Amino acid sequence: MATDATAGARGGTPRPAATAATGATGATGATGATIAPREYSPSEMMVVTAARELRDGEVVFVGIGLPNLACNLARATHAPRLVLIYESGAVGAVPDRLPVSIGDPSLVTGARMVAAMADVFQYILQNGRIEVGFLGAAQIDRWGNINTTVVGPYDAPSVRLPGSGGAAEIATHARRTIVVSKLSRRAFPEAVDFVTSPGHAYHGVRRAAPSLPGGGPLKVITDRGVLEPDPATGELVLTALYPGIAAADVARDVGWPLRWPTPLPTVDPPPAEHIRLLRERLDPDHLFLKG
Amino acid sequence: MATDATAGARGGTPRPAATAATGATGATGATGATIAPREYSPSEMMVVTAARELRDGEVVFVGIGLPNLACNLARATHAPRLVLIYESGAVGAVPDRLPVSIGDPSLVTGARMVAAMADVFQYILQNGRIEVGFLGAAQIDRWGNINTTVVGPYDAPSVRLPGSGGAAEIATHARRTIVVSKLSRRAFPEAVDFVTSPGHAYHGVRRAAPSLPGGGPLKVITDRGVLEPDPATGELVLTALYPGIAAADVARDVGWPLRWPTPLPTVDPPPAEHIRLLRERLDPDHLFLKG
Amino acid sequence: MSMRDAIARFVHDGDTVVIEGFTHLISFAAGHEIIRQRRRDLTLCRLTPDLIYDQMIAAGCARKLVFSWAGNPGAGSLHAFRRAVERPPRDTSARRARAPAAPLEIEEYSHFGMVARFAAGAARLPFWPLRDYAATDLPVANPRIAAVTCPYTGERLATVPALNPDVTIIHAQRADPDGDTQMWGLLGVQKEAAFASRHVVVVVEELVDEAVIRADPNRTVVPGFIVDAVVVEPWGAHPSYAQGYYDRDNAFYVAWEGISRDPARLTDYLDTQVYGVPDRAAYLRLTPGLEDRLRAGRRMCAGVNYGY
Amino acid sequence: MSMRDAIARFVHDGDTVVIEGFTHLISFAAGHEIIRQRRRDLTLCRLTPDLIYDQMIAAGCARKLVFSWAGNPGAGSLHAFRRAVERPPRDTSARRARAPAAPLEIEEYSHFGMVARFAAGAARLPFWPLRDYAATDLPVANPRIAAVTCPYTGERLATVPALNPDVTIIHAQRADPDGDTQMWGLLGVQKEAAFASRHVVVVVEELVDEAVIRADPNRTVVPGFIVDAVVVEPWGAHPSYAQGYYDRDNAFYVAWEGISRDPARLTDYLDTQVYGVPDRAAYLRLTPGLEDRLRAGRRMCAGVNYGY
Repeated sequence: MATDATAGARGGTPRPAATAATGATGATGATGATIAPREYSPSEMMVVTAARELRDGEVVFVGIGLPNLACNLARATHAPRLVLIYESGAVGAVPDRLPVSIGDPSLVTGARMVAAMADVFQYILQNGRIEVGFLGAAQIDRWGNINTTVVGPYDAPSVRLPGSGGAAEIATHARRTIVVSKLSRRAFPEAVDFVTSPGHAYHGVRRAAPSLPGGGPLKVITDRGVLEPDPATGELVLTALYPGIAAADVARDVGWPLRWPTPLPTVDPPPAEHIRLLRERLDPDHLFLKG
Repeated sequence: MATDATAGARGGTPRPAATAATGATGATGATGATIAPREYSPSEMMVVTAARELRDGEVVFVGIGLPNLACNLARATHAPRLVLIYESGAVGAVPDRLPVSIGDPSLVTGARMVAAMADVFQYILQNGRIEVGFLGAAQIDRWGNINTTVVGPYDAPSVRLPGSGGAAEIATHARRTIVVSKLSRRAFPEAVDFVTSPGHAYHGVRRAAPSLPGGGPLKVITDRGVLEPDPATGELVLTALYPGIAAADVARDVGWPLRWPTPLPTVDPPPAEHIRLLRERLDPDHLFLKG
Repeated sequence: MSMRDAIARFVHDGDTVVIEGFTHLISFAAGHEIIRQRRRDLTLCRLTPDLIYDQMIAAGCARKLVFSWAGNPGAGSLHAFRRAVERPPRDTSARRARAPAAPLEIEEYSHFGMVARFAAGAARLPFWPLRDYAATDLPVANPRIAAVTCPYTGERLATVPALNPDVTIIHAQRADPDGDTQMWGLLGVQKEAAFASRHVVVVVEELVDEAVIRADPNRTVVPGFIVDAVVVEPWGAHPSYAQGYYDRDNAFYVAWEGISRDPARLTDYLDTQVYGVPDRAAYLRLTPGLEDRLRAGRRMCAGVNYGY
Repeated sequence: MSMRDAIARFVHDGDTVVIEGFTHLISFAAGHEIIRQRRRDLTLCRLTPDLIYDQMIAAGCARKLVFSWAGNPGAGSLHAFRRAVERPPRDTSARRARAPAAPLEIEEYSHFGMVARFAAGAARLPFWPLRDYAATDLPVANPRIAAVTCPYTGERLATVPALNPDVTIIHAQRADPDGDTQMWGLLGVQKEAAFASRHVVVVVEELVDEAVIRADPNRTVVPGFIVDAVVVEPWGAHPSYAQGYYDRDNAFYVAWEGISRDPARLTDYLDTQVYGVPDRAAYLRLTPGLEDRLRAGRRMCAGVNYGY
């Protein structure tokens, strides 16, 4: 039960070392030298870290921005047979420009299939065919619940966010959901203002099939390190740091007493070749890799 | 209630003269001379009578055989803008040969649309978009219930018929269902062995929306005359005779005490031009107009 | 039928109106004409309200918005929408300044929920079941999200109610005079929205002969027998796009962030580009070079054989 | 993959097997290979059992049939099926003579019911709601037809349970090596059956380069990521047909009435045309002139522009 975990102090009772982000694909090495922190940006590190989560041949539900870049980086390196599906219905897109929306025409030209949205949500997503779903988050809380709906009360919000789109469905059905979000106290509160997409515990009750068949947000990739749910409790704990970052740098911007195992693994820095790919081929105008 | 009607004796208490078959479209006249009974077959008369039920522009769910010929005759005469839909998904077909199955490729070449069957049944038929549905019947009973499933008990039938196909849905949802069936004691029992497609009363309960939104079998076109449900009771009564036929000729082959109004209208004989169209253009090999 | 006549005839004050198209094929021409004809108290439904509903909200057409993702895809916010629903705390003067002309009621789902509402409407079922919304706050915010119990497994499944609009307006690449409509590229929920609707208006880039439709019947998405009017309006989807005809005007979507954030600029936009023109042809003339900038390149596919 | 290998790998004794295709694109090649490999105790599901399941029933492959219309379209009856289920009264000798090798269990729906079962399976829902079966005997004959109450209107609606086959086999005009499958003409319920299934085997007239598929992505009905095997088997649907490739062999459908009515002739047919040949190529060689008689004429449609 989630209540077991709330007593855990910062840095105490580390979760058993689950697969750290570095363990996923062994993306480093093959392409040679890695580079020092000052030679890549936090956004680039997020993209490289997200790309390492993808295995060749997987079916990925992807959005625009950093997740799209992560998928394209994975396709250009260790996962050439990744199948990208956009909620707009484009399957197996090979855009010849960087799409600025998930409905961009470049996602259709040369795609493998265009599925109607009724089929995307019923026959692909709800059917359990999506292995990895990417989500952004205006807020993500201690239990992995995601808010993209409102800041403040629902009926009188101080900031009205776009809402769910397909996010609730992705967090419900994808076998693994990967959240990509920069750290800040506002973005990582103890509890979100509104649960748009389900995390690992809701009002103290752990997620479970059949109503929540997917794995939920199993990785939260930030600009300083990676958070994962404690398998015992569902609480997000810090499981890996980027090079040059200390755990306290992460904990400072997280709204709950963050825990981590000792020793805490460090994510391999990006291979120089991956950074070159991102800058020269995948986002040459730095549309998404600004910070 | 249906039980009110069972007391009615043959020929007694005629139903108020609803639209007789001849009143539907005024198909005669415009094209000139009609012809004598010996110059057309019972099947031809059935086709001509069924064609008169169709109004220009209507959306018709049609099968193979006599209904298909009736639709094509209507299109060639008073209803050029009839929209034909086959349960196979072909919409607006213009076959250049007489299709022998509702899945014939000639129904696709040059059609307006091919709809997947999930769309045919959900978005077209259940949606209430079908104005007229045609059905055949191995058996049709006093209350318009149709059997195309079994002769004898369901678990040990003496004759196993094909089953519903889309018939149950047509009789449920089409605004008007037209049954085309030759008279015989076997085909017109007091009660069918199995209710495949709903009529106007089931175990004494009259059909009603929302579970049965369509009109049900509102015309039963036989080789000797036309039966229609008594609006008060749902019982099929004889409402029109073909030229040269007596009411007793119909009643003899119907398994319940058949009733009819006095005077009983006679259906106009087919215009010579319609018979010519059927024989020379619509079924030149007499594939369906044998008897 | 002209767009003016189609809107006059099929869109009335108080109606539930759907202009569908997911990023692709959004009929801005219809939205602008609705604004020009000053329709009021509309219930506007769309998965993504997009710029077109932001404009219609700003113009005072909407009483209620039914939606699942209200952003400016790839560019920012829909600020007219946000002004209509946000209530900044502790700053009553700002709150008053931000209050919309008329309050906007909202009814919110996820994309799947909206898709399912249209599917139920198209199938004339009162509800649609989906496995969704467990452990989220959406059913709290929207009590129309309910549940049924599966008669086989006992599982509780979420439901959404059918959506049956008064009118659905869709843009497509081509149709014949009978309304048989073909589209390609992203298909969104147009088919479901059209079948769910009491009336359907199709706006097309090209009116084609029936023979063009009949040559490739699998390409037909909406059959003519459910279509009430065909409006021929080339470039009628701009700044949205029509695959094979013109590209999305991403620059305008980016510019909307600044325009919609500033009520004065938004009013100026409506005055110039909507109220200030009588129709779409005049709208296009306001921006010389637009067609040349966005006209689609050529990526023809081969045909297939329908013979037997 | 060869048909032999695909059937060996994906069809096992006791499996629930679907060969779909409504009149069009029925994979007789797969059915014949299942007969040759002497699979037993299969639960065979199809809207229309058609000749192929009549043959499989006659060959003893089937334990159970799940269906909605069991006839020989346009020509008569499926007599092997009828012999397996009919019980003529008062004539026990005839009854014994007509009894099948193994008793055949049946589970019966209407077309809509079968479509809905596949749709539920494809959507991974345990049931599908439909407005059907009121005042009919079908729910009496088949207790798996149940009901739910709409949470909004209180209306009772019929339900059918999801159908999730072990394997679905579909025939299509073309696919690429990854299994992205395109078909045109009548589409039946192939998409739903494929998505509902644990395994999917696609049999095609032509294997094409990925570029052919990618040139017209709206034509793709089944994506490669749900396909387990692609079998290239030209004329694999005969005596069914493939739009644009060959016509339906109506003469054979008519002849089946006589063949299937007579158990001896049926046995002879299986011995000669199924067991007597190793594969589809050999089957075709048994009937010289078949291809010339049925090869499709040319009715090419034009392509469309996917540029932007």
